[in-house]
Amino acid sequence: EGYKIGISNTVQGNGWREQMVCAMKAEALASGKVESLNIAHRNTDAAGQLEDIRNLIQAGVQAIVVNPSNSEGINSAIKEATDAGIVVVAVDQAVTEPSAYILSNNQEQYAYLGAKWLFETMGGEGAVVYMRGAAGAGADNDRDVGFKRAMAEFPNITIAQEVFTGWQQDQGKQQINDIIAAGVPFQGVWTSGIDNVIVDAFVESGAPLVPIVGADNAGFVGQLSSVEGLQGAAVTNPGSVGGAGVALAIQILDGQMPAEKTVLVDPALWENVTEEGKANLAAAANPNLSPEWPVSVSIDGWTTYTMDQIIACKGPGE
Amino acid sequence: MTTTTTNTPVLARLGRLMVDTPLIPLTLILLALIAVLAILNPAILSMFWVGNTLKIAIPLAMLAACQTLTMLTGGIDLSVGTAATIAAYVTATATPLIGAPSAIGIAMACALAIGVVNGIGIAFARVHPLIMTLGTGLIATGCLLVYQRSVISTGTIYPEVLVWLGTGRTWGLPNGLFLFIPFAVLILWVQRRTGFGRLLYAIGSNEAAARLSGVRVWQVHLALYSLSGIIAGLSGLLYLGMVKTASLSLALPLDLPSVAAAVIGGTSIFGGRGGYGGTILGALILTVLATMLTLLQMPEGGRRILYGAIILAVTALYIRLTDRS
Amino acid sequence: MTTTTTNTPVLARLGRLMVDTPLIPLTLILLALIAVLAILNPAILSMFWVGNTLKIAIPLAMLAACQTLTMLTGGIDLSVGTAATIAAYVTATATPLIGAPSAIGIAMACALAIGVVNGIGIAFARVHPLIMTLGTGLIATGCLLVYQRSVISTGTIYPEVLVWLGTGRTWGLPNGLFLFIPFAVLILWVQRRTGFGRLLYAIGSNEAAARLSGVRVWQVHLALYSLSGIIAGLSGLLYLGMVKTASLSLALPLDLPSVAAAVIGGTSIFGGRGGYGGTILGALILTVLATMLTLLQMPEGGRRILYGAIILAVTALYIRLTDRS
Amino acid sequence: MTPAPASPAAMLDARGVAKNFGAVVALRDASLLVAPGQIVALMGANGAGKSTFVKILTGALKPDAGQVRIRGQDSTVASPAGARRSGLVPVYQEPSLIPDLSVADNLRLGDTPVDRFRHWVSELGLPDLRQDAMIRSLPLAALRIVDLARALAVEPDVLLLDEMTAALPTNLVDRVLSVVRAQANAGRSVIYISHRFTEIAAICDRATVLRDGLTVGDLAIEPGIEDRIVEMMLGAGVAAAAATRNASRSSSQGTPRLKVRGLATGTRLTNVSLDLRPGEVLGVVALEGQGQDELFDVLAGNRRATAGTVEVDGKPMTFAHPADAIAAGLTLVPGDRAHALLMQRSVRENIALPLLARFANWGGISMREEQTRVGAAIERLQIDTRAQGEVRRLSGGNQQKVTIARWIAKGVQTLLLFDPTRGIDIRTKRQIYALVRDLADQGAAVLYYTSELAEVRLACDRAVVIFNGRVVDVMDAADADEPTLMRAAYGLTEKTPEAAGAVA
Ligand SMILES: Nc1ncnc2c1ncn2[C@@H]1O[C@H](COP(=O)(O)OP(=O)(O)OP(=O)(O)O)[C@@H](O)[C@H]1O
Ligand SMILES: Nc1ncnc2c1ncn2[C@@H]1O[C@H](COP(=O)(O)OP(=O)(O)OP(=O)(O)O)[C@@H](O)[C@H]1O
Ligand SMILES: [Mg+2]
Ligand SMILES: [Mg+2]
Repeated sequence: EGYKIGISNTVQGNGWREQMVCAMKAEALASGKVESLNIAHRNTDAAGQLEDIRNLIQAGVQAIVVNPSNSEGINSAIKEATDAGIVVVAVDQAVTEPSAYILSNNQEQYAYLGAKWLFETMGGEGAVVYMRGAAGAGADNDRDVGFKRAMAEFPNITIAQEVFTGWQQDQGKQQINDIIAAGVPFQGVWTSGIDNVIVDAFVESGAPLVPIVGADNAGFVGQLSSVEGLQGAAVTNPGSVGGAGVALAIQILDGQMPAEKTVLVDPALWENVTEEGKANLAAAANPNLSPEWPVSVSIDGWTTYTMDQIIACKGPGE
Repeated sequence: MTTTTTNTPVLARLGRLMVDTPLIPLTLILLALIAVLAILNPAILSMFWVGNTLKIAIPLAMLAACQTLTMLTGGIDLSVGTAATIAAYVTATATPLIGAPSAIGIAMACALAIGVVNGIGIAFARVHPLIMTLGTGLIATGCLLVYQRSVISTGTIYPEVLVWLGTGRTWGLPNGLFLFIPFAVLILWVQRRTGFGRLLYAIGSNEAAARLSGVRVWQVHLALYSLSGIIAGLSGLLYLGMVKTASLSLALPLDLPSVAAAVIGGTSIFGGRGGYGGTILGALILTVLATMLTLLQMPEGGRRILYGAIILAVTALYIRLTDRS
Repeated sequence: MTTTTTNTPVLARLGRLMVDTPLIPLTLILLALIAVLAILNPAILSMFWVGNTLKIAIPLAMLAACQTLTMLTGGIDLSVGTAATIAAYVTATATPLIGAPSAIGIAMACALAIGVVNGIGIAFARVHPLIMTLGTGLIATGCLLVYQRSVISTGTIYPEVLVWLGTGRTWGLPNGLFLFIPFAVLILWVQRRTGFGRLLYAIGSNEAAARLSGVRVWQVHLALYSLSGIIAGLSGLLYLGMVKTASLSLALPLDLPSVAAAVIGGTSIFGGRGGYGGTILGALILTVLATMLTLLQMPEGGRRILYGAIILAVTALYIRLTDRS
Repeated sequence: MTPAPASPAAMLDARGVAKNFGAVVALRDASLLVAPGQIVALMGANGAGKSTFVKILTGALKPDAGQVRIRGQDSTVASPAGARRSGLVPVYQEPSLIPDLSVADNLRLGDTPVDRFRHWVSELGLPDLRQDAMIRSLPLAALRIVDLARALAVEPDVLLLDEMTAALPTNLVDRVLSVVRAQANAGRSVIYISHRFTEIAAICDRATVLRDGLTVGDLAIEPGIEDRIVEMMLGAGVAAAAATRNASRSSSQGTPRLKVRGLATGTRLTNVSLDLRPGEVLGVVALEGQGQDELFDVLAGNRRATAGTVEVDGKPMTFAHPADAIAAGLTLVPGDRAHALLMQRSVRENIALPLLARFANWGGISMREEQTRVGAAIERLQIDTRAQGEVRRLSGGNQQKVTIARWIAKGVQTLLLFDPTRGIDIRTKRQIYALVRDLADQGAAVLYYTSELAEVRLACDRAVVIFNGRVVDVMDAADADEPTLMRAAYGLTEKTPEAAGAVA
């Protein structure tokens, strides 16, 4: 007789989110304490997520792990759930409803860490191409705060070009191609996770490589060790926070309350300049993963599943 | 007897020129945009930039061929983005399992299947193309999601020929032209010099009249939407080689621009008028426009405003110049 | 002399019935869906469920009114989702600064402005409504992004009256009906019993003839798209009260379903035929369908496949039954 | 030309009106003078500019030059609504009713007084027209009557009728003529356009003749004036080419090309039998709505028969699609050319359309061969190709010729002509009679429905008369004078079905 846990996610068909869901399933399976997962996994907005959460409440789950589409939009449903005694854990992004637990990647730190490394590698001066995510998205706003904090520490760094990739690979590639073709001078590129296509664009166009900071997506991590002359760094943004969220929910159901309602997972940075960084990269690289999956498939201290379990992407009873 | 003054206003004369040779004003618009670009950043006009622009415009121009052909009959095909995405995704994920040739074969079969279903719904069930293609697009996306769950861990490989076509260059120009130039010549020939092409115009201008002349309209619809599916699949393969990412939404963002390219190129959404020559120019205009907005350092909001405004302005100008009287 | 056999096939007779009273078959389809639901889960048919379904269907039905009215003239309005989103976003973010009444006023003015721009482009520049409304939608989204950057820190408040309308219940039924019932009556009256309504049919059915009868088509287009903007704004406010979230993409996912609701309800995308009664049923059918797919615990892929397939099947069935003259 | 004398009594006085459509000069210098109580015929060959003139007078088109005075006042009529306020009400050549609205809603749209409309509709011969009937369900003739009644109900000072009668059967034409005459007698003015001299002679007071956009004459209607008008319309020399009556030589032996027995469909066509032989032109005469539309539709594969048989060259056939009929050699020129033409495509594409219809012909087109064939057809029908880029820019008569030319280019075996001279000027009519005769001489068979009874003797060998969905009489063209045809068309001389069926 295990727990019955509900999952709600509102973006589908994106490697990062797929990994998140697989991590949730794998963690539920690996913990051995979960009887069934009830997964609402579709492309929708706050309104649809409200409906999904209410359906989960009706289905009688004991905990809900949710990647909120929006920081306020689903508060009413979360309140209904916690009022009914259900444990709610928001992963990846925060919600403002105080009764929910939050376990998320520290997006501000993510941007700060990468930008700082980039600016240092550039020698503290020069122009940088700043390739953001989707305009208006919460994570993008948080990352912008971190990026600007790093900028403030390096007064001689300027922004050569600021663009929104919309987290779309093709759009990002077209933009960097335009920038290269236009002859805008720049000495570094910071991208919000659209990374391997950027490296591709440099290689294909024959333009001289500059330092590039991206996320720990499998494709980019591979490039960091294989592309000749590329200096770069991958900042971890594990989709496996989903697994951590499930682990947190199980802990709470087991009666172990965390000290804080909000737990931030801090990112790590793996660069390919120092030996230590190279070793980190080599350890993380995994040719079995889809290039869009983050390679950091687990989070120390939280997740307990094996690599094979997350790749298999099977939950309890599947 | 009064003499009619024969000095017609300049605008009207320009209009007549455009009706006769619609490619001229489009070329002028394109050159004007390039001139603006050159003023903004004189360094830009390099061979590299030209090749790059062509490369980006090719998949768009190919998808816009689907819109041009279907719009000639008064239809539209909003499932092309999905068909292209499916072809790309299936190729990338099936290649590790069964090798590139078979994977490409299966991918093209999927794209064709979408076209055939569209054709059947439009030809026999007489569902409006807008609804039909949106519906099959939805269904096909669903199938892709189901498929994706089953291949999640197989990894992806991009067949070399596609990568060569998508990213390689020869004498500074993208290899994609080796696919696109024969393709464009073929489409132009089909549209202007074949019975099938004529029938597209005929159905778009008066379906009842075409029927009375002995045209079996369903045959044309079935062939047309199947062709559209094949073209979309092909564009998807090329796009895969270009972007080297198998995402579930790869070519979806091209759906609306492909319609816009055809409309800007002078093809009427009501059917019966237009052609692929204009569409190619339309695709180039949109691509150059996107570059320009990137270079202008616009924030995202301003970009969208300008992009929308320029598309509307070009369309309105074109209508104004060609449609008076 | 042979006697013509008068026993027409059942399907044809049913067809004639449907042409005369198109609401009957739609009601039957709706009841059939509810019956399927009841079989899947007998517990579901509660007053609560009815109220909930109505509540979800209302914003969709309101946006579908925009599609119905514009489709009667052979047009379409794909900017309604954007207009609704902007109205909602502006209301939520401006209320803390200037109070609810002024905020709502400004929000409705924005929605109206989108409609007026659509109207001008369609009436004077003669841009096709599909292109025009997509274009203004893009521009308006851009403006919203610019606006969002400037109000980022003021926080959001949802005016109480909207929350009451959006989430409250009276005798088990959603308060939204207090807005929707007068609205629906008004639209039905406009469409059937006013000169303006008749002009919509006239323009959709034969614009040239309408012009020759002295109708100033531009006036109708201008009024129509402005009205459509206002309705969209109103739906956005209601939706805001329902969802209590000011997101930048709040009502965008309703764009295509609103078209689907009108089409399923029997309004022709070619203009001249249909009406709002059918659209309301179409919106209910779509809502019940969505509930059903959720209850079935379908994975997302399966959901989309079923959703698309059912919409196409209903449309094709309806065409088959009504169009065989 | 001599300017018309300025007359203070003139109701309408238009001078020096000019209009260009791009390179096409529709009107060069057109003038027209109408006094109160007068009916003025506006005459001219196809493409002379009559319709354009009417559209300018009623504000549907803007002239490039010219001056229009109404009741002696300078006036600029800017829109159809403005024209109506000035008392000018047109009935355009294309029905201007909204197909998806009922009759009553169409009336409301134009603020037409309903009572007077009802009065006029029954006066014009359609007393049982339902106000809630959808326009799209009404036949073309009824639409013309509704159009006219709508105009009359406004009680206009000047009524402009552009080929109002071209699609009407004879009985309705008579009603229209007497109503129009009565209007003039009540002091109103009428501008009347028609290609039929009998109508002009019956009711008009004067005729203004247009040639190539130029007013070339203004004369009083009197007996014997016809030849002068024709000469003015066409230019000297052409008028002399009178129609040559063909010798009737229908052969009754051999297999008929087309053998129809007991054909029925819908409610109108109940039982038609007829034989059509190679080399024969068989006229079909019927009042409005007697089943002739359905007969032609069934034979062209555009509609299915519910009873009866069709044999082509002795082989029984059923047609599920027009393509089947065309494959069997049956080709239709429909009554409504809007159903036949690709209005926004070129003359060439319109004529070549049937050549490309079959799947086997979807491949490359041999442009040279197409040009030869199309050119020959254009030549044969003398189509005015000044505006050939888009068929919609041709005058009505020239559009009609395109619908026939298409089948000439394809080659005909059996031609189904439904009122092919609708709206065609006198010269072209004669050309078409000659053409039909030529085709028959070369072995084609022609079924020729006409709403203009006089045509039977000019174009046909035999005629069948249809009434109430069945053949009620068959006669030799030589015997088919108008009174005889009229009586038969009303069913007054009905032979027993067997007798009629057997001889047909
Ligand atoms: N919209 C247009 N664009 C171009 N040319 C036109 C247009 N309308 C009419 N024309 C041309 O103007 C000339 C006169 O046309 P109009 O219809 O007035 O002739 P008409 O005397 O009424 O002829 P018909 O008896 O055949 O109807 C024709 O040559 C026609 O091709
Ligand atoms: N689409 C149509 N198909 C068949 N008949 C039509 C059609 N439209 C109008 N008619 C009828 O044919 C007549 C002739 O129309 P047309 O356009 O030829 O007029 P016109 O231009 O004044 O004359 P003409 O063609 O002799 O120059 C009109 O009076 C009308 O009743
Ligand atoms: Mg005319
Ligand atoms: Mg004419």
